[in-house]
Amino acid sequence: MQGVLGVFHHLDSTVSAIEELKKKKLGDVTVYSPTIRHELDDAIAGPNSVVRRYTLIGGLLGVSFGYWIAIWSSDYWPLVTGGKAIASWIPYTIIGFEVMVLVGCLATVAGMFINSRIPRLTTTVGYDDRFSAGHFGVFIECDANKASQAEDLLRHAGAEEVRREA
Amino acid sequence: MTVKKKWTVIPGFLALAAAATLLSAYSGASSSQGKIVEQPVKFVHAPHVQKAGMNCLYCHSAANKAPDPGNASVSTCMGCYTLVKPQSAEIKKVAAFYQKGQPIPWNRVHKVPDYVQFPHMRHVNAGVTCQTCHGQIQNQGAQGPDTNYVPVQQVNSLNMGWCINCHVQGYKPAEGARLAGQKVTPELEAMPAKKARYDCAVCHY
Amino acid sequence: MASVAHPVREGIRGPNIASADVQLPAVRDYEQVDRDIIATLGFTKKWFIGLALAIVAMLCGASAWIYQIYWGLGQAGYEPPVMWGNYIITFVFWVGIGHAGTLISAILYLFRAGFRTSIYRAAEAMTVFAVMTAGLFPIIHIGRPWKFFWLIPYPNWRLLWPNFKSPLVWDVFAISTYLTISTTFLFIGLIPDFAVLRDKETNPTRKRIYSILSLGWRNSDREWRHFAKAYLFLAAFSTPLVLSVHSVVSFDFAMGLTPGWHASIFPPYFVAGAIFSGFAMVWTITIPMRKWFRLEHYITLNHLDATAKVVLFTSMVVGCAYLIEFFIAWYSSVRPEQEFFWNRVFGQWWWAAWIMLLCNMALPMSLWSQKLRRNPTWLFVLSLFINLGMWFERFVIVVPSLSHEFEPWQWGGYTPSWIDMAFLVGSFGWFFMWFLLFVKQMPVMAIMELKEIVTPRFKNTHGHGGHH
Amino acid sequence: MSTEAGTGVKRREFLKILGATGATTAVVGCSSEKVGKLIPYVASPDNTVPGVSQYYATTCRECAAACGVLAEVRDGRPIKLEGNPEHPMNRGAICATGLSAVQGLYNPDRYRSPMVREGNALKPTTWDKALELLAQKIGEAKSKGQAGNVVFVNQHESGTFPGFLDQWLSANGMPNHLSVDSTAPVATIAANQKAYGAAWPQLDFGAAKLVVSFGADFLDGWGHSVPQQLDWADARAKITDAPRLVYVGARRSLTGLNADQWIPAKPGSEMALCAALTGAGTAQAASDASGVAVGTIEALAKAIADAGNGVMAICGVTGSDAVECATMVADINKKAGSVGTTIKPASGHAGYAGLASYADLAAAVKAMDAGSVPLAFLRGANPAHTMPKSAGFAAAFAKVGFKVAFTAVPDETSQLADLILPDNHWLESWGDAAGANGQLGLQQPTLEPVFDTRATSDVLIALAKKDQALAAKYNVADYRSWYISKFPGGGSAFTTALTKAQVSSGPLVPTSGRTLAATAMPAAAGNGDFFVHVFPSPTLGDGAGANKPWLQELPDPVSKIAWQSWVEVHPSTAKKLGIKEGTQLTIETAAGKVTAPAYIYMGVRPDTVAIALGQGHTAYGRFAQNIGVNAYDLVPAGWDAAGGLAIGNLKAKVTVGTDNSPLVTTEGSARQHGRGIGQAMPIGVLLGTEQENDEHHHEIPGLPSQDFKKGLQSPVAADAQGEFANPKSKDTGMYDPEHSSKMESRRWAMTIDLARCTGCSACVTACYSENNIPTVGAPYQGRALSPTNWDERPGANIIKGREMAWIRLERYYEGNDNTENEFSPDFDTRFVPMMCQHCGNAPCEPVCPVYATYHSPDGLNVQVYNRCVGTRYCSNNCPYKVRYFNWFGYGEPERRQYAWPEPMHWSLNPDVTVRGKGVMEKCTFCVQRIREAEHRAKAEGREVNADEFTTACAQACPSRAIIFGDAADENWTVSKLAYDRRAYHVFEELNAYTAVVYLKKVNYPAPASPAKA
Repeated sequence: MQGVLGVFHHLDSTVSAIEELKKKKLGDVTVYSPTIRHELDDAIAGPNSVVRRYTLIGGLLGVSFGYWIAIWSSDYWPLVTGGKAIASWIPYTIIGFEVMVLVGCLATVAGMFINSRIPRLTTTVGYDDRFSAGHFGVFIECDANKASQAEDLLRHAGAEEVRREA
Repeated sequence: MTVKKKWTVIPGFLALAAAATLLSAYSGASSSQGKIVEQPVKFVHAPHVQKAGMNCLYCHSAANKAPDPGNASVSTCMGCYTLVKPQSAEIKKVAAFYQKGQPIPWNRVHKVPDYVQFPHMRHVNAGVTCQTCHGQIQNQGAQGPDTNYVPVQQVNSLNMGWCINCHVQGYKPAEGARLAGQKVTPELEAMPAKKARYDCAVCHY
Repeated sequence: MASVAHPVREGIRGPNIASADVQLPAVRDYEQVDRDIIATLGFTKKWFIGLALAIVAMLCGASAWIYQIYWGLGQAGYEPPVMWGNYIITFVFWVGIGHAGTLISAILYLFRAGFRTSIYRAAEAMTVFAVMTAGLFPIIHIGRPWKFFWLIPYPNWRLLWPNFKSPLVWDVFAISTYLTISTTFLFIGLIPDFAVLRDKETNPTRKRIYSILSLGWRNSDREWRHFAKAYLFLAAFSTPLVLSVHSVVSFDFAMGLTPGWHASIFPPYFVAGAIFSGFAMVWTITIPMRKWFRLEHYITLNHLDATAKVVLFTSMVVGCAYLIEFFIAWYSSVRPEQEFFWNRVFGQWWWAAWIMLLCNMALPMSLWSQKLRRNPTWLFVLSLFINLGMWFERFVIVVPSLSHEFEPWQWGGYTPSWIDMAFLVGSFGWFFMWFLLFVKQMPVMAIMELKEIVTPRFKNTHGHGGHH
Repeated sequence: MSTEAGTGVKRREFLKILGATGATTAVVGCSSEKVGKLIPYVASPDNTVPGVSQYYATTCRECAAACGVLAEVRDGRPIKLEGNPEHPMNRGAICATGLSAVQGLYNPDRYRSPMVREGNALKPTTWDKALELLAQKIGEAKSKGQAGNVVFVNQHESGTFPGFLDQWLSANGMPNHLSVDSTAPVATIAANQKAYGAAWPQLDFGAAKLVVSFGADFLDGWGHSVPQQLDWADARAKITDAPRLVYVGARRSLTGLNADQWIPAKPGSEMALCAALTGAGTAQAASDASGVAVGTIEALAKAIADAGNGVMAICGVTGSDAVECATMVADINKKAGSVGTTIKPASGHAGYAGLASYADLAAAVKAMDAGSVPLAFLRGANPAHTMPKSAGFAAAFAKVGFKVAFTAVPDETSQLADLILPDNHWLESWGDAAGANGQLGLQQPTLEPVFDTRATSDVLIALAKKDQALAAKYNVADYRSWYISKFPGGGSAFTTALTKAQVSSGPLVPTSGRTLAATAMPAAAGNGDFFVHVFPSPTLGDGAGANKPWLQELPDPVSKIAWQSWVEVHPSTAKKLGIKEGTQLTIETAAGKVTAPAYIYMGVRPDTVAIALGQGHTAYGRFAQNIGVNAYDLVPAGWDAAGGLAIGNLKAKVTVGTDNSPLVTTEGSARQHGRGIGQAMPIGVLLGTEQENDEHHHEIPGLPSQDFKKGLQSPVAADAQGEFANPKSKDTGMYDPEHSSKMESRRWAMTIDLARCTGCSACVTACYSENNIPTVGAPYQGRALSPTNWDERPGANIIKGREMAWIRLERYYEGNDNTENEFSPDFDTRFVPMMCQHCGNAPCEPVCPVYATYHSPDGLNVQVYNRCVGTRYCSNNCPYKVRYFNWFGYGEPERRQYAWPEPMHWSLNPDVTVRGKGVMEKCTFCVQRIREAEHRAKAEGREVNADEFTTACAQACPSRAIIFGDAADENWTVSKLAYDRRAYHVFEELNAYTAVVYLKKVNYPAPASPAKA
């Protein structure tokens, strides 16, 4: 995977670089930032995260399993306690709820991991230690011939440093 | 990419471990199924049952009237063995006990925990064959005490699930007869499974 | 001619992780955040001594446990009919502590309370360790701890399952879920910070460890996008979870017909109490921490002031609950109930009840004064009183109720034994052992979230007045 | 495995033991001919079945009553005693003392072999050596011509043995033996002899209208408790024309608490009262002497007059004038003409025949002191403990040439002996005892001797054989063959008689008569501003019971104190002295002083302090050692005209100690706080002459109703409420009435009639015996106060409220709320036996996380020990507080708290799991008996018959207050009683639909209230 990486020190210049690149359509853009900034979100205008679907499905699975295990096991060996219903759904709601939360959360985490492709051992190409500190990064995935164009653009936008990644 | 795979196996391991735990828990790994105990006298059931055609109740006389089946007294043994091959090594041992007026210290093979009340007579009188729980005891020591002798062993797990299964699903007379090596008549086959109580306080108190 | 985002449009696009209503004027830029936080990590002599003490305390609890398992629960101070004692009291105490963390990280997050940013990491860690501590006590307290797993539904050869109608089984589910989720929540928040440490770390071993923990995080836009969403849903799940967990704990009592327990007010009453005690413990931890780690400009007096208001509020909720209990007892005209509540304040255990009322109702009223709300020393002292008071609240709920039940012939007393005390000490040792280990290995504040409320660099600052 | 619940002791461990000792090998198959000799009550030995109980009829020798008992023998060893239902006297009932006999049999401290003194210590020896030594000593005594000075002191017993013994003694030229019983009411016996010509006439409560008891505690120790209690309870159960009881005495004993009126007369003033009642004196004089209002005395006189020949006046007074007093009391009966109606000399009890008085014993001691006694025998009796210090027994005994003890357990006296020839326990020996109506109770061994002991009778025969002169006379194998040779009808008749252990005959050899007469020797009355009332403990007697943990653990029926001595002080006195419960009080009389914690009791006169005998042993085994004080130390050596020890009417100084020791009591609050646990109904209401005083309306919160009764129709109360568990659930399993097991058709239930219950607590001990309940009060069973230091106070666990009694007797007081300030004798006592109520809607069940407790289809609230993890939530949620937790490994031999030190664990019931540490336990309605009955029915191909079996408590109950059965089947008695007008549920408002129905106590107006006069 090859492309061009621009390292920025200023938020606004990063934003303008991204908007430029989107106009030019030089290739997939990856933006690195030490934290979340809406300015960047706006500029990237990426698709909505699909993690919520994982959450929904996980939650539904959880709640149904919770109720099921409680009711099934009560009827499996019926024992009356305190003259209460052998399978009494009201208290079992608590089980259902807790299991829903449990499975729902774990599914959410799974969704996040899968979609953001972690865990991974290497930070792969185009990453720079400074991005976790104070700098922003813009990486364009493109071949050699488009590269120079990208470099100019990044420099013009105010990148402190521009380099090719091979 | 290969690196990524390396990380994804970890959940796999966890899943395996969990499965193993559940399996062992479910299989009743804690039971003493298959236990074999050496006995002070190399007793052989087969000759008594098959050759001599003795009924189980001849020695385990209380099996049909008491919780505890009881065991033949030495005098009962000697009743026959003063006449029948008194020279055999094992019989000599029995005789020795008889002289000393001591009981034979049999080692217990089938043992349910002390918090389990197991009334033999209820089972025997309900027609459950001895073999249903004790395995094909009638064949034990078929070749006598000297040739490839195997002492009495615990054939079934005797754990709670095993008991309950029969109490709930019911005891099939045909099945019991087959184990006992009896003729399985169509009537037997026709018989419905005999269900029993499975309330906790039937066995635990 | 570069266009920048306009603050007015933020609302549409959903929240930042933290909104910026509590500013950190003393923090200039991203790099400073990294420097300050990483500065807290290095080991010190003081720290080693603290850890050693904690471990000693923990061991005294551990040995007490071995002793008790060998001889039986009789070694503890139980005095029938008081069948529950120190262990359950301490259990509820720690579960309560465990509530502030998730409240701060989840509920305040949904409420966009900015003051959470600086304290939530420490609070969340506290939660995890408090629940780890609490989780031990139900096992310690049962007669045959080695059979504890029977409360967990798993297929077994006995064909037996737990009784899902029993509040104790609800506990098992609530506590284990809560522990799992709060741990996950803590870890997810830590991932980007681990990335920071990974990139800053020079020692190869530590670098290796951090890079494993950071799961290869690289601050890319796609990662941030899913991160934000996942964080939002985790918060959304944790919020009802927090409320449910202490409600379930309160069911242990409310479901019983013991006078003093059998009350529908218990769930809200317990939740409020939990938050109350949790925030107190947050003070107990963060106030020394901000001093020793020189983090005064991160946890500012504004932060303390804000938390103080929460404490004041919950204190009033709890106090209200106390009074309502007495009203209901009178109103019910059930004699055992009435006699019991009379006994609670004027009987055998009057002193416990009054300690509770003093520490949880009276002292916190001092927080009406802004002067005191902004006085760290006072808050620290107060937090100790509240911790004490909340332990006694649980004492007052558990012991007097059981000792004064329906059957007068079986009325009795209760005196904890040396074993009980060993366990109490041990629980603190266990808790602080983990917390001390935490503060020196992991950032005690969310670096990534602090950066959110720190202004980034702009080339041309027009339209960004007021940031500096 | 032994960490598992319920496996503290392996249920079948005794197999091993017996295999080892070979005591009896029946259990492993070979029937030993010793066992073969036994004559079974139910089955004959040739069809002995392993694991099935056999019942051997024998006769209880724990007191002079000699009740018929059945020893439940399992696999060759007795595990429990039960009353013999076919015995005319106790009719199947048995008392706590009788039940505890097995703990005497299996007592770990018993002498395990003969012992001989070497220097200061007693060393084990062999029987041959021991007998040789004794024969030689006897020879010496004879040769020196001192045989006439030999003393033989025997614990009083009736029957053939005393005669046999005297024959043996005279054959050896020795004087008759002294048959002593320190608790026997000697004065009364003497007076009865004179007045009625019978030592102990039958007391026919059924015929009585008014019973006036002058300190005669006929329910707790005076005479023959069990038969008297049976008659009393039956008479009172007539409700409408039940006999009324007036109790006269300085302390309200258990009998007093059962009385309708208590007249608290000063100690020693009973004479004056009787005088007034018989007309020999004026009411005024009596009033002055006794401190009882003239009006009351007159009212009593009138009540007696009204009762006509329905009067029964009985006397248990002790003191130097006891005989005169008892005679006067007899005059009351004579005057009323009630002799023959309420007092029946014709059908008297022969148990006291040949009784020697204290004076006789004192004379013997004198002789010893003079050094003229070459040889002294002691058997059972323990004068070193039961004689006042001032009698100087120990010193005198030391001067005896050679001291022989046939005693089976080490006690203060046998410790002083030179030779110990341990006797068999009565469950190990042959014998008989005289009963009522010329009946002779037979006694047979129920197992091989546990230790290397021999029956004294056999020893005497063996000794005789060593003497040429006597050999011919005693030409028999042993006592048994001697006995059969004398038995009318011989061996075969004997064999048949044994099946019932009853034969109408006198002792086979007449007991040498003895007249109870002496010149009264008044004791030094002493001075001080308090009277001290010393009384035999209802549970421990004079101390003989103190080495049996069951009796130590059984709370005193009145004070509810166990494992301790206490001093009873009236609340107003306590206020004056400024003391709390537990404050150490020192009582000092002319004879000596004792110190014990105070128990504040409104049933004792303000000018009197009371203390029980029985404790204070210095050498009586691990369960009696160093517990409490010996109240005999307070008693000066003086006696009445019958020679009985005068322990009444003593003056004492009381000094308040500084320290305070907690009472070992099972009592929480003695007041019901209006919670309607023990409810009562005035007789007037039952008769309709009086409006319902709606006591329970204000007692029970919530409206009282009989709604609970439909809860008794079916096992699961939810049924009763018409909403069976879960309609949607396909499988309701065994709760389905259609289920093949038909378990759902039963509802085991119980009724407890508080009008019958006297609070004697026999049910409690019966439960201990049946259900392997551990005793937890022994000094070695405490907890650690620090890693190194254990709490070794007696009853340490009970101070912590950790007693395990599945059934407990609650004793609540009603009335007398101002008792700290003014003394009033009028208060009502409610005895409530409280055990698991087996609720239809049990609060304990749903809170258990593992279904260790749940509701069985036949209506039991089941506790599954091996499933219990010990959360104790069930106990917290139980309104009746009847669940008990195993705080320690009471059932685990390797723990110091082990409750059955070898060989005591032989008495464990194999049908009941022994609980390990960390599990909850409670009353099971004797589920093992339910199952056993079902097994029996099944084997005989029938249903369980109505009233076919019952629980251990109901079986033992000497007042027949407890009835158990199937409430869903109208053929059972219980299902009728449950609908009695007096029926109620405890805490009915909690809607638990309990299976235990209480019948209200019936309150009668005071027979002699001045108003009526």
